[in-house]
Amino acid sequence: AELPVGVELPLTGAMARAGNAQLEGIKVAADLFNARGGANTVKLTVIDDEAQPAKAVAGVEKLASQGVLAITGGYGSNAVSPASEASDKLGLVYITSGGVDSAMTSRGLRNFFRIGPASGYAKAIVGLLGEMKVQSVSIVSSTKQATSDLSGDVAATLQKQGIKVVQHPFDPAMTDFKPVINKIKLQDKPDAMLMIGYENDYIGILRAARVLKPQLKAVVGAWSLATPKMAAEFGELVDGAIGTAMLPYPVQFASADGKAFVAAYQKAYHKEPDYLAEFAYVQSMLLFDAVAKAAANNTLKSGGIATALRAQSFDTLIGPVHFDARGDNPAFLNNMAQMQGGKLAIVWPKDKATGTLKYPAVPW
Amino acid sequence: MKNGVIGAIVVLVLYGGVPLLMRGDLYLMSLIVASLTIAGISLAWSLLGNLGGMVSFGHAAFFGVGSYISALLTMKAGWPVFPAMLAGGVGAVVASVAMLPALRLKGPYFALAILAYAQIFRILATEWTSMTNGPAGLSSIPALPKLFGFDFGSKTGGYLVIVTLVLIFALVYQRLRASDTGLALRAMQESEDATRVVGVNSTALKAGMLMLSALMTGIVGAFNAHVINFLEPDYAFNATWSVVPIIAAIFGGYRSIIGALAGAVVVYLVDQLVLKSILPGSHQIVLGALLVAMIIVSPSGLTALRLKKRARADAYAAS
Amino acid sequence: MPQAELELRNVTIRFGGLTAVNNVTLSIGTGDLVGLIGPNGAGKTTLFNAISGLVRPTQGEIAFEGRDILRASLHQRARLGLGRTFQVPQPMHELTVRENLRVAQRFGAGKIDEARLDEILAFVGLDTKAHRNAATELALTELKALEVGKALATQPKLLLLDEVLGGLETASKRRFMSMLQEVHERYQIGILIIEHDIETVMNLCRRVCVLNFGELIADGPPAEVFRDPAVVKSYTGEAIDA
Amino acid sequence: MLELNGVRAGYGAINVLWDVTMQFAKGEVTAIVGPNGAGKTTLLRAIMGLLPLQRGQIELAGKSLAGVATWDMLERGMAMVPEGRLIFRDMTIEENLMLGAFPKARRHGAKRQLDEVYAMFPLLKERRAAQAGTLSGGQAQMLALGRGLMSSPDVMLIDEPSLGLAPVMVQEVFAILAKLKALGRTIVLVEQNTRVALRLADQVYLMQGGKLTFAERAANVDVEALHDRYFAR
Amino acid sequence: MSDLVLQSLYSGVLMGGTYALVALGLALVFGAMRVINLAHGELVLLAAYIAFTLETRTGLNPMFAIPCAIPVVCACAAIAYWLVSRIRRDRELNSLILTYGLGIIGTNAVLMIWSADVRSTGSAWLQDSVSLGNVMSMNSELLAFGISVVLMGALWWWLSKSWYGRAVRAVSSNRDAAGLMGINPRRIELVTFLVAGVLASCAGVSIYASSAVQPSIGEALTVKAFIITVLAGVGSIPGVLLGAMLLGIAEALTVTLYSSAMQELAGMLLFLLVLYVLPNGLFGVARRRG
Ligand SMILES: Nc1ncnc2c1ncn2[C@@H]1O[C@H](COP(=O)(O)OP(=O)(O)OP(=O)(O)O)[C@@H](O)[C@H]1O
Ligand SMILES: Nc1ncnc2c1ncn2[C@@H]1O[C@H](COP(=O)(O)OP(=O)(O)OP(=O)(O)O)[C@@H](O)[C@H]1O
Ligand SMILES: [Mg+2]
Ligand SMILES: [Mg+2]
Repeated sequence: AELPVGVELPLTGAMARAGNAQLEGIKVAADLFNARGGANTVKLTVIDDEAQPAKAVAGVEKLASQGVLAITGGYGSNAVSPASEASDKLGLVYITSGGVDSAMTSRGLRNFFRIGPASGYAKAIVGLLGEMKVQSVSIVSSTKQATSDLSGDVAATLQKQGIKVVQHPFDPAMTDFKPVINKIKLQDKPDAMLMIGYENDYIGILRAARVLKPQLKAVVGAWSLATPKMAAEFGELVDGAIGTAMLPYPVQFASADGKAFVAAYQKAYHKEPDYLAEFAYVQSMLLFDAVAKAAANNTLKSGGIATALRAQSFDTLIGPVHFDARGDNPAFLNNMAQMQGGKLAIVWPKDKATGTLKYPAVPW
Repeated sequence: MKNGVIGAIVVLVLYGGVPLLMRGDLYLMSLIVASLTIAGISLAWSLLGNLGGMVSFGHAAFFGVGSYISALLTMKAGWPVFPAMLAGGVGAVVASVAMLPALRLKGPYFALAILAYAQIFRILATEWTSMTNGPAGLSSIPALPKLFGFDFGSKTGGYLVIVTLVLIFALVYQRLRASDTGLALRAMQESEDATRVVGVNSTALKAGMLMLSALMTGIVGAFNAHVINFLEPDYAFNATWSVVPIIAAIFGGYRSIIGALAGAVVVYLVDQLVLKSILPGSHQIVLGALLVAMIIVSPSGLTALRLKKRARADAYAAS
Repeated sequence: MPQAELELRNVTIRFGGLTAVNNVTLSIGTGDLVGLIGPNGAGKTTLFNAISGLVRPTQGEIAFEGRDILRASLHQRARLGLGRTFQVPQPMHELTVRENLRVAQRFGAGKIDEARLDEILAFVGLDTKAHRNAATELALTELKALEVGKALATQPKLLLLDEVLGGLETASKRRFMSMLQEVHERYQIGILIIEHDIETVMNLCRRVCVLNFGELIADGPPAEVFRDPAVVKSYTGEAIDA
Repeated sequence: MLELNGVRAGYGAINVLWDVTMQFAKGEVTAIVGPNGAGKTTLLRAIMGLLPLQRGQIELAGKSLAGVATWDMLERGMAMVPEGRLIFRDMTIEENLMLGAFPKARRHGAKRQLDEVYAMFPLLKERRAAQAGTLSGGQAQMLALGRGLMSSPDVMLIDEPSLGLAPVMVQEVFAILAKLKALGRTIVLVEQNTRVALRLADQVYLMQGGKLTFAERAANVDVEALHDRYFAR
Repeated sequence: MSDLVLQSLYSGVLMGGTYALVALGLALVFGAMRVINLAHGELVLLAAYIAFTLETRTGLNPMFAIPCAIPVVCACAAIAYWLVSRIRRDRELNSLILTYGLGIIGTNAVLMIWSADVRSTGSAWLQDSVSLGNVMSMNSELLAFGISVVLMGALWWWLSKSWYGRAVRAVSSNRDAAGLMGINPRRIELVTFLVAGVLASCAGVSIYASSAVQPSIGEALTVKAFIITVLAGVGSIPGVLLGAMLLGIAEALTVTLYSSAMQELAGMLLFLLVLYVLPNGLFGVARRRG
């Protein structure tokens, strides 16, 4: 049978880039799932939430009225939070990788699942910094929701380990980072600088650092830094910087599943997949399997999908996924990758490493 | 008499027809609620612009303050939702008191000053983490309650609440505009000194308009918080709350009450239902082009198109 | 001597380095009809502005009916009974002629009296243009008439008229003057009028004050004032006999 | 020089001028008088192209002015000193005056012309750097007049130059107009102060209710008789 | 003064130079027509993306893109003017909405042509640091600052000393009277828009060279420019420079002395403060009343 599944993502507006990347991953997942030739296939219904909460809620309701069995997608917590709540009210499973903060899973929603919580990023960053044995860190982080959440997490953990931390939250509208970097250079004098923001922020920060040349041993960032795109477009500016990354570049997967994903993605879009597509792919595959299972058990309308998701742990492209009672995936752990001459080498954790960490190393 | 009958029919359709027709379609209903939310702000904005002569770019300030106060009162102080919504409106009025010095600014100066306040409030909401939970925002804000056995938290319930609010706003606006105070307000815009030397306390009148507009916007903001059940500074003080109502009001004709209302509903629904399905990636371009065309073809808005045609016909008849 | 309605004591008004009004002391009694003349730029309009509250004097005191009004705002002074016109007419935009008067009456006098509105309209000769847009559809002299109408509608005790008769043809001017005489006498409204036409001033006023370079250089009956050599030199250019 | 033929014009639905035909001879001063609201200002505005003509035509030195924009009138040697205070309030007095000589052909003589205007109105010179918006009513009137003189136009349309001027200044202004006349300029003068206007004028037109009702050489006109005509119809 | 504060002042001043460059075109049009061109930021953005295309295609230093950007941006500005000039009533308000619509079109057009990615120059020289005593900056910033000051001087001369510039101000002061002076208001206004287009071109290229661009920044640029214009007072060029510097310095100092999260707040507070003390902006003049 054809099982309808809803997709809700920001395809236009401020988050359009991420939204479209995720949509690609979801489509690849659907294609691969349908190609398996099982008893069931999935049919996607896509809706654009324009990164606006009201439209996200309306979107979920529209999907529900069109009879979808579950929803995958959601990017940015201002849309994910209300949309998942609406979805929960309607009794639809909502699975996402686009909302990372910890409060999201403590709302007592029965039908909410998330594969990549912020804790996985925090653990990776802290782990790497620990391995570098840094004594002091300055954190430059955007005051946006996800970034400030992650920055708070990391700072608390580092401080517990006795590492000196100075935080510099900045408004997302900021463009000139020289005053911040200057403070880091002259006041903080840390071993490493940790940047938690988005692409444009990283460019601005690294530009300013290149001018002022603070004495650092490492420059570390969170999401959207260690990506093929950044390496290709800003090569010299980001070289040596380290960021969270699920995938090395060029992409290499050991598993068959991973190889199939990359092949299908390249075939469809003629480029290398990034981590956004990968997350979306993983979450959607999990969902499709669960939907198919519930359909087989005839429990589609009686909470069978959620049960199927909670039932076991899965081995996925992003590592083991095991949903707890709140729908979170505490086992999630990200990797850290370093930009090395236009390539991305996974340098942490050891067992996943595809290259060796250059340290100390800064882009200037 | 005739107006009375039309009014009665409109009320009947709004309260009976729409909810009955749309009962099954949650999606359409939530779009209608969202569009009426915009309509509420639109009315408040055009009241300030039309009667007070003050064009504001920062109604998001009132919207955000109203929504946060109401959400926090229900979540932290355990207030019931409806009184909290009213308190949200009052809170917006208090916020508008901080803006009173801006009243002596004119035109774009005033518009920008209010925008500055919206930004300031947004940053305060971001930084005052202990109160507002900072950028993480508030989720699971209580929905509208069940009262007298009716669930206002349902889509239809929410619809009835916002329709009532908007109708009340329109009525207040209409009454005010038809009064002598309305005349004085209209006169004040271009000729403030001339109006003051005949005894009009323009400062007080303007302050009154600002506060009234803030009250309306704050209440609508509070309503929205309890419908979306989620708030964060970026969302509550988002520029969309300032801009879309303006577009809507201008689109429909901000000199008229119906214009502000109809503009909001039409712009929002046409954009979401028609444009988005025809041109998913570029519906905003069409919206922009529509705005431009509207200003050039009928600068007094959609509702004026019909009137203008009639006036032209009269002119021919006379010659 | 009647109690002074308006008292100016040592009023000085400066704009940067320019002294527009210099140490003027002046009192207008209840129900006086006084002419204020002087060369261009002498400070007449500025003095009006100070009395009605548009300009804050650099120095000096202004009292109306015995009360200090320096702190009172524009609208408060209007409600106290100070009505004024603007030399450059300032109609209330967006409103019709009648609505202009209506607003003035409602907020200046405190209540609407439709009959009186019509009376004023006829008085100033705008009854046929009552429904015109005041700001865009009137000729200059009509705008000046509207200025007077608005001031009258506030039911003033003292009227400050700034060149309202300028540009009027002789007959209209006569009609306007007799109208002013009438309001003055019938309602006991004091009038302080700025006017450049000497004939008009002589016919209308029993007292004339002359400003020159901001200073009050003469104050008395027209016949006397216009013979004053200082006035002749700075203002009229030739001696004028009553 | 300037000829109006059956001109009908007004403001949208309100028509003011009803088929006005007039001639203004070269080098003469023509006074246009009439009661308030007769349409004198409207007539000047129509000549300058500020109002569209419903009917009729206007010719300058034999050439039709139809379709000529207001801003091109100056190039053709025609300037207007408007009634009321159409000055540039946010600019200095000197800038206001210089703008009077904006058309390219007039620019080179501007500095000299400026000195002449300053000589006529020393007060303007004294305040040359002040914002025009701070001037008193009468001072603004002088500025408008001075600005009109800056382009040394062949034909000058002047609307109520004496309005708001003190008696001494009125005498000065009319002395200036007399000087212009002596220079051979064509002047169309709208003036309420009939007595003074008649002393200067060569030709008189009386307008009433938007129509031309009386035309006569100035020498043959008696002021009192003219005033009586205002009401006799 | 500590190095910290000194560097921050220096950065603030340089930032102010860029702000001023963006604000100049907006201020010019506002001063001349009382029209706030809400699509100005998009014009700047367009120029920046033209520089991007040129750099990636030819590898030339992006500064050379200025002459290529000018015709395109000016053509867009001319279209904007043509539309604005067709507004018949209530121009002040309606032009706001109209140009806002143009801004939406602009942002989305840029988005469709160039995608949502962050773009910035790859030229190493532009990004290299230069030091001036103890303070440092990028080459591109100094260059942008220089361009900004030169353009500002030229514009100031043009507006206050040239016949044409005087005419621009005359039209802004009293459109009817300007016509009587032999000035064709429409032509003047068109020229104003074109000059604003030239300014936007320079601003866009400078921004591309000294920081990063994204389609969404158009609106933010407009708002900053708008704030500076208001700070300056109607049509004042020195005001634009001073306002932009004040804003740049206030932002930089807030970051240095207090917290980087408060940077935007500082700008807004400064803005309100100036307006409340000087309701007509830094260089605006009060009008005579009565
Ligand atoms: N706001 C102001 N700033 C600077 N100067 C001013 C201001 N207001 C008035 N002045 C100056 O003060 C002087 C007096 O002006 P005022 O308008 O009072 O003259 P007036 O006597 O009414 O002249 P008129 O008969 O021409 O109307 C003038 O020189 C004028 O330029
Ligand atoms: N903008 C306008 N719209 C409509 N009607 C107008 C307008 N301006 C003037 N009028 C009308 O046109 C008629 C002629 O006005 P105009 O200004 O030409 O008179 P005038 O002869 O110059 O009188 P005055 O002596 O008062 O200056 C008047 O009845 C006036 O009401
Ligand atoms: Mg005066
Ligand atoms: Mg006239």
